[in-house]
Amino acid sequence: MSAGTPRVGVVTFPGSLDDRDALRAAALMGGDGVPLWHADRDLRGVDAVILPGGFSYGDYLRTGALARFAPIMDEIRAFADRGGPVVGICNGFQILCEAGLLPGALIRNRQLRFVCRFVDVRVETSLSPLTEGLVPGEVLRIPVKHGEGQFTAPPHDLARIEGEALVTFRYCGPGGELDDEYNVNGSADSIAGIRNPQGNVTGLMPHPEHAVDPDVGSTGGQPLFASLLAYALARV
Amino acid sequence: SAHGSAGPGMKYRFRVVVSLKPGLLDPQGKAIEGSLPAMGWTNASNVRVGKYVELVVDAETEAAAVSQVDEMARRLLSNPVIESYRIVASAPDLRFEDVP
Amino acid sequence: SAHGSAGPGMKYRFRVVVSLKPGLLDPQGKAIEGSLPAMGWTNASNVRVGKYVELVVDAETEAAAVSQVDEMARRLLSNPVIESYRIVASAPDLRFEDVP
Amino acid sequence: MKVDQPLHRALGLTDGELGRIRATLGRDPNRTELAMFAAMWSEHCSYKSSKVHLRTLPTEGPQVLVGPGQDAGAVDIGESLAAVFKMESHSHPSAVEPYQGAATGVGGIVRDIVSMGARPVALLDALRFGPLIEERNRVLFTGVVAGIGGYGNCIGVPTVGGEIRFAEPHSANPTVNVMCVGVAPADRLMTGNEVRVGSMLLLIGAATGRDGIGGVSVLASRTIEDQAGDARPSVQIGDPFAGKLLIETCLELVEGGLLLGLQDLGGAGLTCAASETAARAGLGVELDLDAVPLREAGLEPFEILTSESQERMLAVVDPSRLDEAQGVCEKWGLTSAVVGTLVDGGRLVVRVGGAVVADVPARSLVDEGPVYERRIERPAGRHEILEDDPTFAPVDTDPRDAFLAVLSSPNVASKRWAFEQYDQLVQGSTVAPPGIDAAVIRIEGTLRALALSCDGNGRFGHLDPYLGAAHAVAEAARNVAVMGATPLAITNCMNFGNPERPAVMWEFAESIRGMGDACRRLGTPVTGGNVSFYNESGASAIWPTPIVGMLGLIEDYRLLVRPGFPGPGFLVYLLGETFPELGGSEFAQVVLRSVSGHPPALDLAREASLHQMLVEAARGDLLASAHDCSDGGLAVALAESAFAGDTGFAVSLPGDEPWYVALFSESASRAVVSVAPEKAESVEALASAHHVPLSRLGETGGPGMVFDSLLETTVEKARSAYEGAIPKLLAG
Ligand SMILES: Nc1ncnc2c1ncn2[C@@H]1O[C@H](COP(=O)(O)OP(=O)(O)O)[C@@H](O)[C@H]1O
Ligand SMILES: [Mg+2]
Repeated sequence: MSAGTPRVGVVTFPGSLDDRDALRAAALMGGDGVPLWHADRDLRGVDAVILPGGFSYGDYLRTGALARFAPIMDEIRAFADRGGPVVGICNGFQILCEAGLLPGALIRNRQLRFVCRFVDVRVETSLSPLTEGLVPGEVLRIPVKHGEGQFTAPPHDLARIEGEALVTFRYCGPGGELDDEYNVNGSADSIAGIRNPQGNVTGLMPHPEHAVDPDVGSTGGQPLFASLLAYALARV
Repeated sequence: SAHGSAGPGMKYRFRVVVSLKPGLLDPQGKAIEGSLPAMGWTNASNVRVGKYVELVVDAETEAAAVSQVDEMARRLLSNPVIESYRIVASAPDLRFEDVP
Repeated sequence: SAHGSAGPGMKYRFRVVVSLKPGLLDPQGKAIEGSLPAMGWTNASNVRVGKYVELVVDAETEAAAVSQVDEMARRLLSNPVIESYRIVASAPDLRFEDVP
Repeated sequence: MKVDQPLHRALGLTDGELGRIRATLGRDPNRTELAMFAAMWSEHCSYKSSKVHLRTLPTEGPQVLVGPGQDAGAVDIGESLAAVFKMESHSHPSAVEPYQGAATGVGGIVRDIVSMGARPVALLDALRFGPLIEERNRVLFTGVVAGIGGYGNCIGVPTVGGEIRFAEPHSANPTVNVMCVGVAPADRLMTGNEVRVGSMLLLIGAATGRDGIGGVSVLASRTIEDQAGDARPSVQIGDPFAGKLLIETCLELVEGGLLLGLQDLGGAGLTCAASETAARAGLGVELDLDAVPLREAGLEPFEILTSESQERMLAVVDPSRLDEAQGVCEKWGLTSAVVGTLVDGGRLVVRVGGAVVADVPARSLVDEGPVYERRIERPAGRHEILEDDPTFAPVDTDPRDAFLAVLSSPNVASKRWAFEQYDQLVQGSTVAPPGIDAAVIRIEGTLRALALSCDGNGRFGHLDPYLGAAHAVAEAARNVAVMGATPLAITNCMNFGNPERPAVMWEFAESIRGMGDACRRLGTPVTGGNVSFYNESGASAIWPTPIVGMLGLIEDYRLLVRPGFPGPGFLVYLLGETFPELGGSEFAQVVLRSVSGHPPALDLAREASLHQMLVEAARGDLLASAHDCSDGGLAVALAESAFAGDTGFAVSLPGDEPWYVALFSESASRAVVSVAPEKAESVEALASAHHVPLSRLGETGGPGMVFDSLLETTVEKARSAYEGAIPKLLAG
C-alpha cells in the first residue's frame, strides 16, 4: 500500500449486495478497497468505511434493524467517534439510521414499489466526506434502486436536520430545481442523503458506486468517491 | 355502494391481525430468531411476524361494521391462500389504549 | 448471557404490536385507504398499518419474561425514532386464540 | 382431489404406471415408495409427454459445453469461460399466489445455475397475462412483477430483460417464465462426474417443512381449478435472504474445490436430487432421514422425501473435505447435515431409525419413467381462421390514430412500469439495461459481453404453432444480432395446455418442429429448457406459448450498437423487405380487432444473412443505431429508435404497398438502422454482399416524427402514448 493510497473498508453483512461494486469503485477511483466482515471486530486499519447497499438480513423486520447489532458495528461507532469518515449507501444508510449514527429513518417508498432509475441529486453542503470538494448546488446523475428509501423523521427532528444543515443531497430536476415530480420515493423535503453534525458520517440512498464507470451508466458518483478519498487521505 | 350509503351512523374502531398460516415458513420470524442469540437472548423462540391493521368504520350497527371489516380483511388485507386474519373489534369510540 | 442462563423455567408467550407514531406518514395505510372506495367501501378511515410479532420466552418468572420482551421490543422490534410498541403478555401456555 | 380413489391415482399415477412400478420392484410399492415414484414420474419431472418431441431438437455445436439433461446448459464464450443458462416456468404457483409464486420461481432457476458451479449474473422474465382491464389480471400482473423483484433484488442478481404480453387466453392461466444466466470457468463446471462410492451427501440450507408436498404432482400435473383451494397446501413462501446466503456458500464451496457434485432441490425435492446424483454416477445411495433438519415435528418419510422446501442444495463431498465444507456453511450461517452416502449397487435405500422405509433402483426413478406418444390431432376449423386474412380487409382509420393506438397497445407499449421495479445494475456489469432489443452484460475482467433476449409471439403461435415457434427463435436471434452479438444458443420454456388432448399435443409438436428448424438454420442449438403443460382451466387453454431465451456473444462490448437515433443528420435505412403480412399483427388486433390470417412468412436463409450482416456491420463500427422490426412493424421500430435517442425523424415509406401495410406489417427479417452519411456507401455495399435488401427511408433529426405526407406527430406526444399506456391501465 503506497502512503498516498487511502484504504477504504467495505463491510459485508449477510445479505449485502453492492459490496463488490463499492470495492471496485474505490479501486477505480484510486483507493485501496479493503473487504471487512460483519462478524469481525477489526477494521484492518482502514482510513474510511463504507456500509454498502443490499438487503442485510433480507431487510426483514426493518431495513438495517438486524445489521446494526453486528460485532463490527461497535468498531465502526468507535471509528466514527474518532472522526473517521463513515459512508452508508442505501442499505448502509438505513443501517446508520437504525444504529443512531444518523437521525431520521427510511420507510417504504411513497409508491410502495421498488424503484431502479437514474435520478438527479443536488449537493446541499460540502461538510461531508462525500462532498468536501464539491460546490453546493452542483447536480449529479446517480442511480437509485430501493423499495424503502423514503426519508422521514418526527417534525422536531426534521426541523433540526434542516436547521443544522445536515441535508447533504436532495432529489432534484436536471437544473437542480426541487419539485415533487423529481422526489423519486416521497422523501421529506426531497432528502436523498444526510450527515451527522460533526460532518464525518453521511448516508445516502443513491448509489455512487454504480456511477463511476462510463461503460455501465453515468459518472455522477466520481466526484463523491474523489472527495471521500481526499477526505480520508487528509486524515491518514 | 351499500356500505357507502350507510348514513351518518356510529364510528367503530377495529384492529385486524394478519399472520402467515401455521406450517408455512416465516422468513422474517426465522431471521429474527436467528439473530437473537448474538444479541444475548438465547431463550426466545417461535418468533412469527404478522401484519397489524387499525381502521375506523362508520356504520349503523356494530354487526354491520364487523361484517364489513371481515370482508375487507378477507378480500383486501390478507391473501387467504397463505394468510389468516383475526379481527379485534372494539366498542364505539373506545380508545385503542383500552384494548389489550 | 444473563438471559441464556435463566435455567429451565416457564414458557411465556407474548405478542408485541409495533405501530408508527401518530402524525407520521404511513404509506401502506394510505394506499389501503385509497383503494377502499374502488371496492365499494366509502365509510372506512384512519387506516394504519403496523407490525405484529409473536414469540415465546423461557424465563423463571413472568416479570422476568416481561422485562426481557420489553427490552427486545424497544431495542430490536421497534425503531423508537418513528415507532411505538405495545406488549400483550399472556399467562404461561395460554393459547393465543384465548387472547383477543 | 377425490378421497374414494386409490392412492396411486390420487397421487397422479395411472394404473399402467403403477403396473410399471410393480414390475420394477417385483412387489407392491409401499406408501413412501409410491410417493417417490409419483413425484419423479410426474409430467413436471419426467417429461413423459414431451420427451419424444424434445429429442428432435438440435442440441449440438462446437460452442456447446453442456447440453440438455443437466440442471442447466452451458456454452463456451471464450477466454476459457462458460455461460450457463436456463429458463423455467412457475405459472401454476403464480396463478394461486402471484407474489410468492413468482418469487420462488426466481429462487428455483437461480439455484439451477448455481448447481452448475456458476455465479448468477442476470435474470430475465417472460410473462403473459390476461388484459389489464380486468381487475384480477391487474392483481396477478402487479403481484408477479413485485415477486420477481422481491426475490431477484434481494439476492443481488440484476434482472435485465424479459417480455410481457397480454391476451385473453392467459386470464385464467398467466404464464410466468424466468431465465437465469451465470458465468463460470469452463473447466470448473459441476457436472457431477467425479462422484464416487463413499462420497457424502451434504444437505445445505433451509430446514425441511411441509412445503409443496405433492406440489409436483398436484400443482404441476393437474389443471388449476378456479378456486385456489386445491392448490393451497402447495404454495410456498420464498426466503430470498436464505437464498442469497446459499448462493455465496455454494460458490465458496465450489471455488474452494471442496465439492464433487452439486444439486439443487426443486421438484420432487430430496428424492430427485439424491436419485439423480446416484443415477448419473451409476451408483446407489443410502439416505438417512433422521439426519434431515426439519422445520416442524412429525413429518412422514414421504413428506421429507418429496418436500419442495425452498433454499436448499445437496452437495456431494469427499469425506476428507467434509469439515472444511461444513465450516464454509457455518461461516455463512447455514445449517448443513450429512444425509446420505453414495454406495455400489444402484439402489436408493431410505432409512428411518435404522429401518428401511424405501428401497428402489435409483435409475428407475430417473431414467425409467414412462414415455408417452400422445395422440396428435390437428384441430378442426383452422382453415377458416387462416383464410380470414386481415391483410385485405378495408381500413378507414386515420393513420395517425392507428399509429398512436398501436404505440399504446399494452403489448407494444413500454414495460418500464415493470422493469423499474427490478434492480438492473447490481454487480456493475449491465452495459445495456432493459428497454431495448437485448440486455447486454459484460464479463468481468474481459471486453466480452453477453446479449440476452426473451421472445415469443402468442398470436403467431395461435394461428400457426410451427411458424410461431420459428418466429420466436428468429426474433430472439435478431434482437441480439442488431446489437452486434452473434447468436450462440437458446434455452426455452414450452407453455401449453393439457397434453392428453390431441389438439394441444398437435400445437406442441408443431412448435417443437418450428423451433428445431429455426435453431438448426440459425446455428443456435437448444442447451436446455422446461415444459409446462396443463395451462388451462375448463375448456380454455392458453395459446401455444413457446418462449425462447437467446444468448448472444459480443467480443468487444465497446462496439455494441444501440437502438437509439444518436442525433440529427443520420441516414435511416430499412434492412429487409416489407410484405403484405398483417395476419396476427398488433395492428390487426388493435385497429381491425382481428386475430386471424396467416402469420408472416419466415425465410430462415434471409434471416441468417441479416444477422451476419448486422454483426459484421457492428464489428466494422458502421452503424449509428440498429433496432429490430417486430411487434407493431416499421412504425413502432422507428418510434422506439426515436424515443431511445430522443431524436425525431423524417421518412418516406418504401414500396407501393398501402400505408397500413408499410407501417404495420410484421414481416420478418427486418431491422431499422441509422448511418453516418460518410459510412452510407460501406453499409450499402455490406448489405448487397449479404444479399440483404436495403431501402433508404430518410433522415434523423428534429422533434417530429414525420412519415412524409401521411402522418406527423412529435416524439414527445408519441412517447407519452408509449410510456403512459400501462400505468394508465393499472390506475384502473
Ligand atoms: N418482464 C420484463 N422484465 C424486464 N424487462 C422487460 C420485461 N418486459 C419487457 N422488458 C424489456 O422491454 C424491452 C422491450 O421488450 P419487447 O417489446 O419484448 O422487445 P422486443 O420487441 O425488442 O423483443 C426489452 O428491452 C425488454 O427486455
Ligand atoms: Mg420481444
